[in-house]
Amino acid sequence: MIEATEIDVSYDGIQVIWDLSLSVPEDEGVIAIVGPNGAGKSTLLRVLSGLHPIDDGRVTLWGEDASTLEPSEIVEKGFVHVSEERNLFDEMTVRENLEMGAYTRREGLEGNVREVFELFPVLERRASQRAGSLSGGEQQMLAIGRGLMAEPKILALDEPSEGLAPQITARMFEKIEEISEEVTVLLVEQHVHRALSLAGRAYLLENGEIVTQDTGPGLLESEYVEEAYL
Amino acid sequence: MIALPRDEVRNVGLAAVLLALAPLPVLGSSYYQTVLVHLLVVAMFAVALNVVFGQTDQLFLFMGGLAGIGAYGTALLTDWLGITAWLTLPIAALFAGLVGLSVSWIAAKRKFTVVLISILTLNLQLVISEVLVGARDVTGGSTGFAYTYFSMSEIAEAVGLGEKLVLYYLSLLLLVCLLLAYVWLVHSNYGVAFQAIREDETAAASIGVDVVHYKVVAGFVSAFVFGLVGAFYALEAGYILPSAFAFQTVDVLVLIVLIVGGLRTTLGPVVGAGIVVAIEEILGATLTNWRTAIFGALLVFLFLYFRSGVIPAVDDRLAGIGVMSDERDDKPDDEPAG
Amino acid sequence: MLEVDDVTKQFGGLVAVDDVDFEIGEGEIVGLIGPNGAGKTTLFNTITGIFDPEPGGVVEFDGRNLVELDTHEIARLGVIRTFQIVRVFDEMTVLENAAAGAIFGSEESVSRSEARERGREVLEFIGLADKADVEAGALPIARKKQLELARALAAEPKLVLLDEIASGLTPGEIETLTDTIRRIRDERGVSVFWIEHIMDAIMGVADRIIVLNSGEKIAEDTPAGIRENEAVVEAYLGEEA
Amino acid sequence: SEGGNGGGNGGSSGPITVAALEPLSGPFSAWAGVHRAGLQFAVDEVNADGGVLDRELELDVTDTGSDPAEADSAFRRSVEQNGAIVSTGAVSSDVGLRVAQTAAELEVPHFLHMSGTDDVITQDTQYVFRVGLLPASTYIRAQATAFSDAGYSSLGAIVGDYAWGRSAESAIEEYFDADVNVQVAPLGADDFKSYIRQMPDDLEMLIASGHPPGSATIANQVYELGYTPDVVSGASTPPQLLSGVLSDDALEGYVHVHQSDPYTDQFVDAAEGFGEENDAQFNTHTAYGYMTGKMLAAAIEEAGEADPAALAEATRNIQFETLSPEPMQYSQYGELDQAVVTYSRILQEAPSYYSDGEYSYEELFRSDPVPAREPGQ
Amino acid sequence: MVTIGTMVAVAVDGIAFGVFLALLGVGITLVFGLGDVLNLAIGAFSVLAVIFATVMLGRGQGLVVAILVALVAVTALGLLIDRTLLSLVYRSEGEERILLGIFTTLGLVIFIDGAVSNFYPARYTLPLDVGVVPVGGAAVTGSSLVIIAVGVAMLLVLFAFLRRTFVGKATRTVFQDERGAQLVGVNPRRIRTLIFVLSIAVAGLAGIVFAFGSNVSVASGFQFTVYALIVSIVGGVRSLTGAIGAGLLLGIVNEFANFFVGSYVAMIILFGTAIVVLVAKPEVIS
Ligand SMILES: Nc1ncnc2c1ncn2[C@@H]1O[C@H](COP(=O)(O)OP(=O)(O)OP(=O)(O)O)[C@@H](O)[C@H]1O
Ligand SMILES: Nc1ncnc2c1ncn2[C@@H]1O[C@H](COP(=O)(O)OP(=O)(O)OP(=O)(O)O)[C@@H](O)[C@H]1O
Ligand SMILES: [Mg+2]
Ligand SMILES: [Mg+2]
Repeated sequence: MIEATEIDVSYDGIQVIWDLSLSVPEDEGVIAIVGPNGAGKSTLLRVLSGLHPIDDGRVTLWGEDASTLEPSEIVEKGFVHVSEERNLFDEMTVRENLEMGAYTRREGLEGNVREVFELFPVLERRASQRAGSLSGGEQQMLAIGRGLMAEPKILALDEPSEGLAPQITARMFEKIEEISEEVTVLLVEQHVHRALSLAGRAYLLENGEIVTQDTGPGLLESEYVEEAYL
Repeated sequence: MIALPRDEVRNVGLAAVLLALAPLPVLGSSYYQTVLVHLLVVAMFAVALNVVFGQTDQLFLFMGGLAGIGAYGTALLTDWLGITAWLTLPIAALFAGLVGLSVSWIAAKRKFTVVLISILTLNLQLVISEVLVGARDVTGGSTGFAYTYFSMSEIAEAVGLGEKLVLYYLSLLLLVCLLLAYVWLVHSNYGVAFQAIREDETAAASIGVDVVHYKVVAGFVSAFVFGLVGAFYALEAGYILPSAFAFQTVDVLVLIVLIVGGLRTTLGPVVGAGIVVAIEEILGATLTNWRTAIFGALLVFLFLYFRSGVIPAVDDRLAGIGVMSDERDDKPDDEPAG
Repeated sequence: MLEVDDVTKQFGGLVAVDDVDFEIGEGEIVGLIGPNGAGKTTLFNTITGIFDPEPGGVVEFDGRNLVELDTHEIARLGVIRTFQIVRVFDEMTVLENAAAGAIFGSEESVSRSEARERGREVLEFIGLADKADVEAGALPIARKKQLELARALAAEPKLVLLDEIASGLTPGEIETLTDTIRRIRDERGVSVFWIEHIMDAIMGVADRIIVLNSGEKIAEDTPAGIRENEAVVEAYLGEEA
Repeated sequence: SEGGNGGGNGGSSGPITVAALEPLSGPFSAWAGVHRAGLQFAVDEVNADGGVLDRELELDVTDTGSDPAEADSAFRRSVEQNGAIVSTGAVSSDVGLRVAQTAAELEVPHFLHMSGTDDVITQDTQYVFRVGLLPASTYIRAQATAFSDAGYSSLGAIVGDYAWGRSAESAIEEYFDADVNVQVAPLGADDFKSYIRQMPDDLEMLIASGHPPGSATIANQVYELGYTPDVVSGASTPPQLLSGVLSDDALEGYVHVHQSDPYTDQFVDAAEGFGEENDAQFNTHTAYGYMTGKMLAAAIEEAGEADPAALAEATRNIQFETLSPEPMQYSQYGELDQAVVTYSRILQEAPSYYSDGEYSYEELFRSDPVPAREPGQ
Repeated sequence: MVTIGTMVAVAVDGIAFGVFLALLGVGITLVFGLGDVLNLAIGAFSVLAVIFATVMLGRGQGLVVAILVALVAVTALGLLIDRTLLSLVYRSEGEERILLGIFTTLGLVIFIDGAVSNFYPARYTLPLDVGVVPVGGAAVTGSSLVIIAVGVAMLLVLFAFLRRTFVGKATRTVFQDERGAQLVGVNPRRIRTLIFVLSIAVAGLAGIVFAFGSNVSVASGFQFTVYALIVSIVGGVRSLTGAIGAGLLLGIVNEFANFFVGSYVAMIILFGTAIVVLVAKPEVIS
């Protein structure tokens, strides 16, 4: 359970998130966050995973104050963030990247690697290639795969479809739906239609503020979203 | 051609006037004159480093070696050719420049990182040092020889100043030229190219920046200046020794001066030289045994807390109270005035 | 104007681009699609001199052989690209980024103030003018991609190569972008060669689309033709298209 | 004259200042520490005896870091700002050479602590005087005598590839009758095994004094490699450094060379006083500082005025009884004349004059008084 | 007089010197190749270890105890530096951190040299007094054999740690993408500390084995750092096995060059090799 309460966030003194509250319980399926460019979606995920500090408000993870936690401890607790920059280990092979994804859960490693390979077969073919030399889409798959390796309780995906071919995108959304039965997926997506149709709960973020909140399909139907995005 | 930005030129002018006046209160003292000449020489080295390292991230750690090529080259050419050192100096400096050019060329072609180029040049430095010591028949080995190639005495007599003072004003003239050349360089399109290269070489190349060319130019110009100033450095000492051109003697000092003063600031080299030379002199006279230790501790402190250098730090303070000062020039000016 | 013949690029045993031929003419917008890892970015890299094609491959632009030229020389001939993983000059302002494109992008010498003029003009054109004085590093990724496009245009190219410039945009934003790309061609006479996975974006604008799969060109046709091409549907589009 | 520059005349009242340009940091800090202490002790003694010309002597100590440029500027500062009329302290050759120039320019004498390179003194030199170290050739000459006296026949030498080592090398050719296996090692070498392995198996004496920085390592390694020379001649290293760095075998054969004479009563007196005062052992190198202090006081007294040029002149004419075997005296160029070179083993026991001491000396041989070297151009 | 026996003896000395170089190279490579800080103070830590051991010997401790205590002491000092100075360095990122690392360790080494030479101005050695060991007709230096044994043991332990343990493997992640490491649950700060402290221990041991056969003064520190840099370059900066191979190669080359040509040539060969390697194949290195 992650909870952000009335948080303010800024970069170098320029505020980008205003008074935002959000809670992400376990077993919630998919929670989607949509919004235009620069709305602060990625920033919000960075805050939740401990990569960026808040100026005001409070973030708790499973009851514990996030400001006392290292990002690595947050991962240990079960919140895993697949960032939009991907942050792969360029000089390590695809397989090594996946193994490191399991840094906090060291058993069952082989089986999990298999699962990732099933989801993204191309990765298996590239298993011993340097991650840095993968194509853009392959890197994206690896980033998602690495996130899955940690067996998170809550998985935050930041624009996972970015750079993926249409077929793969479709497959990935299927996988998201599948894992959301066990894991809460906090999904930031520009494939608004796809994302919202999966989401039990969805937020529209604009200029650092939550403008609307509804069920995914509900939001999809709202005039507001229709006008702005579809 | 572009016009130089007025405030930069004004700052250089101001520094020049201050430095020109500096020897006057201490006219009789060869000590102060020696220290002042030393300061100028170090500042000139730092200007050169500011181009190659500051502007293009090529950390040359064979500054001592390049200076040595200039100084020894001038002396040896003068002996061999029997012509005046004023003619052999540019030849030797050119040679140093070509060495710098080759290093930059290889490094740029092979896409060396800053650390690789620093280690490459450090190794070259050690080779040059070994050669200066080992080739005793030519260089006089570790005990060197008296460096009396530029006789200042005629000029000194002509203008009625002491030889040291003549050397001082000559060095000052050269320093001012170098500073103005630096200002011109960073405010020309070279400056933009340098910044683009520093930030992302691939992106720079993709919009038409010839990365190798710009790095090589920076390497050549800096190495040339090191060679040129190297002769002044030897002249100031009056005696030439391999140890004077060693890594620990030149490179460490110049690097410290530039960082303390402020990388990529026009006057950083001068201010840094002033601070570091002053610290050295004061510590040497007062703290004796603990001089080196305290110098080291001070450096760590300066590096960590004034990591962008004194000039930018002071600048920020001054900006706070509305006083203009040397502008950090990695931001190209909008409209160059004047 | 751009002619690519028999171009192959291998990495060790992997053939990333496999014997590809095509042409791009004046004032054309050509799309390049294909599965992840098909070799699209590699093809861009080969055209722009980051990689050399295997011997025998020909890349010609306005009659000049690009294979022997360095990246910056190719850029100066008027072929400028953007990057899939953005590369803007983070510590320069948005305007300075654009101006840098103007300074180095052509053989003529451009003064700093002239370059800024042009920079402002392209920012206006792209719709980034309001961010002119922001440090580029602070832009969100999608905006950085736009900035890359502006920087490329400031160099007054004849051909721009765009690598997934629409990814990460909302549908509304994509619309604006496709519009911009059309204007690049119509108002500035620049040809466009465009990699994209977002079919809504590319299908509407491209005159012609080239499809790569495992390095090989498997189709080249109008957007409508491509949608119906079975091989493409099978390899790439899936039932989504 | 220009060179005096108004400084350096010491005024006519107040203390007389002596510039101590000591390499307190850097590779020669151990030399500087003891030299400075000896110098200070001498100055205190002189002042306790009523000073010089009824004025106190005062030290102006600077750390040169063994850097010639630092030494030069410190020298000038001391003379011009603080009115020093004389200086001392150079250890490394670089510093000696630079300081010699400054001395000539300022016309203020410098008493070298070490810096034994030939080139420090030329035929033009008027302001530089050796104290603790003679030119390399002088030592080799003394060793040649000892070698033939002992009737050895198998000899090796390792010299450093720099001025000092090379002049030792040519002196070896000049003064030794026997065939000497000479190896040239770089100055910075710290492993000499491959040079030693080229030595004859029956090595009786090994000259390591041609490679001062390496001499202790050479001694250690020659015994480690199973050689058993009777004597390994070392450089003029302060003895407090030797007892720690020599292995037990090497201590047996290693000989320490010195100009001061620790076997005289005068030395013992000074050492006792020093020990009480400083709670430290007075050694052959402390003695150089002490001798310098006493000698320059005498020379100033002799000159009758606190003037650098007069002091230099007086020094050239001095015959000064001090802790050296023969009185200190100089050639017109400042070379030590009639100096006696003594070679001693280091024993790991306290000397009579300092019960907390860690080492004492055992004389092995000493040379006849050696005439001053005739400087080159 | 060049017999096979002598050649063998020279070769063993060369390997011993090579092991010393390999340790230094590994010390640099650990922190730089896997990380961002080019530790210019590394040689100073080698020297400090020797001084600590000498002090312990002076207190009447046995050699082995003295060495262990020295290694613990120097490692503790490394930890202190890591928690203080390097913490400040790690506040910045990317290129700036690399440079700050270089400058801070440069200042640090000046400080250490200046401070330590006040108390320990001499040269120090830790003689083993093992003499020579006859090995099939060759008079092999005993200290060289000990150096080889001790050094190899240390390297084996290190490798086992880095290759066999998850934590060891995770060290690489931090240096490739710090944020990525955080995202998979690695605490970069802790890994950095671990690696730095390890590198200091290795460098300390390098100093100590060097002092078995030779002697060390504060001024040797710089020389050691240069050796370390050269070895790590020739070996390929990021590769530990490379550093070890390069160390051994250079050690042997150096010893034979010393024996046959002597003088500066050996040094120039050493630096020359580094330059050639740098110019010829930097892609291996960067
Ligand atoms: N490192 C940074 N430094 C300064 N400002 C930043 C930084 N990262 C983001 N910002 C600013 O913060 C705001 C929110 O950015 P964020 O990346 O969170 O948006 P987003 O909603 O994820 O957008 P996108 O859809 O483009 O990914 C933007 O205005 C952006 O310019
Ligand atoms: N430097 C390299 N070394 C080895 N393999 C490489 C290198 N660069 C690319 N590849 C491989 O070549 C193939 C083509 O890559 P490329 O980046 O061109 O794909 P792409 O079509 O752009 O894919 P995407 O849509 O995912 O960006 C990929 O399988 C990639 O892993
Ligand atoms: Mg985002
Ligand atoms: Mg791609």
